[in-house]
Amino acid sequence: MISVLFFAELQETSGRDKVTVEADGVSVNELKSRLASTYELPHLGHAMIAVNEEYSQEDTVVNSGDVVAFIPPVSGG
Amino acid sequence: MISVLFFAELQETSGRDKVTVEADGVSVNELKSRLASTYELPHLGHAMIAVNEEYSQEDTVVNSGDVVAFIPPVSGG
Amino acid sequence: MMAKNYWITEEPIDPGDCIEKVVRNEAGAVNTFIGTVREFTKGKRTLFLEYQAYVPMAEKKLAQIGNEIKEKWGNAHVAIVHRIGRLEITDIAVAIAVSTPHRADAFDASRYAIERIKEIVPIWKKEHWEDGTKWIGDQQENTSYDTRIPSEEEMRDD
Amino acid sequence: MMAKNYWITEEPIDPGDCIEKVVRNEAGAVNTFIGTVREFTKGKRTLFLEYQAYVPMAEKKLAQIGNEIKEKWGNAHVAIVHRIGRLEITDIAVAIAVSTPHRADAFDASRYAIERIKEIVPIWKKEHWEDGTKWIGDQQENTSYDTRIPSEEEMRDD
Repeated sequence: MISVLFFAELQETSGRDKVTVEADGVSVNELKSRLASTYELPHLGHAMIAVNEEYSQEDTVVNSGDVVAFIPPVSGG
Repeated sequence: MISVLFFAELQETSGRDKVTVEADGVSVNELKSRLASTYELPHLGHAMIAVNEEYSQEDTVVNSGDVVAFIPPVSGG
Repeated sequence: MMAKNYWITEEPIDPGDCIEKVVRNEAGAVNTFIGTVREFTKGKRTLFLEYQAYVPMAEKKLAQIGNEIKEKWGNAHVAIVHRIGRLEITDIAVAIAVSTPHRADAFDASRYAIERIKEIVPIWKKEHWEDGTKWIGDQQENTSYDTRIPSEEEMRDD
Repeated sequence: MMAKNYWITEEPIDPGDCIEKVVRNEAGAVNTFIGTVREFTKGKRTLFLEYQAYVPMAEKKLAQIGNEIKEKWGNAHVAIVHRIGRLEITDIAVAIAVSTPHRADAFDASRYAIERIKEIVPIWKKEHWEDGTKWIGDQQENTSYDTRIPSEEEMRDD
């Protein structure tokens, strides 16, 4: 089971801050495609991805127990 | 009567923070020469001069009632 | 006051908390940058802001910025705090303090810190105006995600 | 807290006093520069410092610097305080706060302020070391006036 976190407008659009996905050994990119259709998140493609609190590449493989966060363009400061 | 203020090492060397000079209509430069010999202040030449709290030129004429301050190179901050 | 030098808070920020953490015998200079909530941006009035963070990762990224500064400027101490939640006009959103032996480095490192925060730290700002709200999408405030109906232009901007 | 924005004090400085004076609705950025007493300068240990000012003129010159900043950067608010008397290691000697709508100006104006203070404000620093004391003669700390016996080199430096 992979935990997935949404923030900012992704959180508002999906209506969720956290979802779980039954998957193991999938690429971040696959996971993204699956979530984009499930939750109707047209902006998901603009988000960066963090795996276990570190920025990752689209081809990173995530396993059960990992925490994947979708990071829309940041606007702190 | 002109009031003259000394600061920092000028104050320590002269042993005075303020002196008065009986003069009227003298240039700052004349005043400086007179004070340099009276109080043995070899560094007076390096000081800038303020008349009534504004930086002045050496040829500025000062009158009775004016306050002349000798400003050694500053080192605040 | 928090024991750590890089933290996210829901409470009002006292810049003095950051300053105290970096003042030390070897430092002669402390530069502090404070970002506050501005009422007008490009002529549009902000009512208030809402900040959200991915807290544990944001604190890690703030610490990473501190480490980058130490690599670049050597003898620097850094403390950074960012507030989240609802912030009113003039409230402090972020405070950075950098101490160095000499002043040029303190200025440069502090500037570096705020630019890096706007690039890599997972914190988001939602503008609340009289006529709507918007999650701001990048530091230039050119891109944004309208939470109501995006205009065609905005969609192209994405 | 003083009512004025430019002042000399004999009391410990709280940078928050300067910051509060410049925070306002139109500003999104506040840069604060704090100068503290450093223990070592070029390998020599300072025990403590003594600052002296020509107080009324110093306050006027600080205000002049604030006006110069407003001319150069437009929408800027400035507050500056300088402490005099005996200061221990890590004590704050000077605090500057500048608020502007955008951050680049706040950094530049704050930097300008500290450089100008070192040029034009009648304040002097006396170093107290283990082996003597010296009124420091300029901001580069190259020139100084030994209160004991000046070396030949020091006299040439004058």
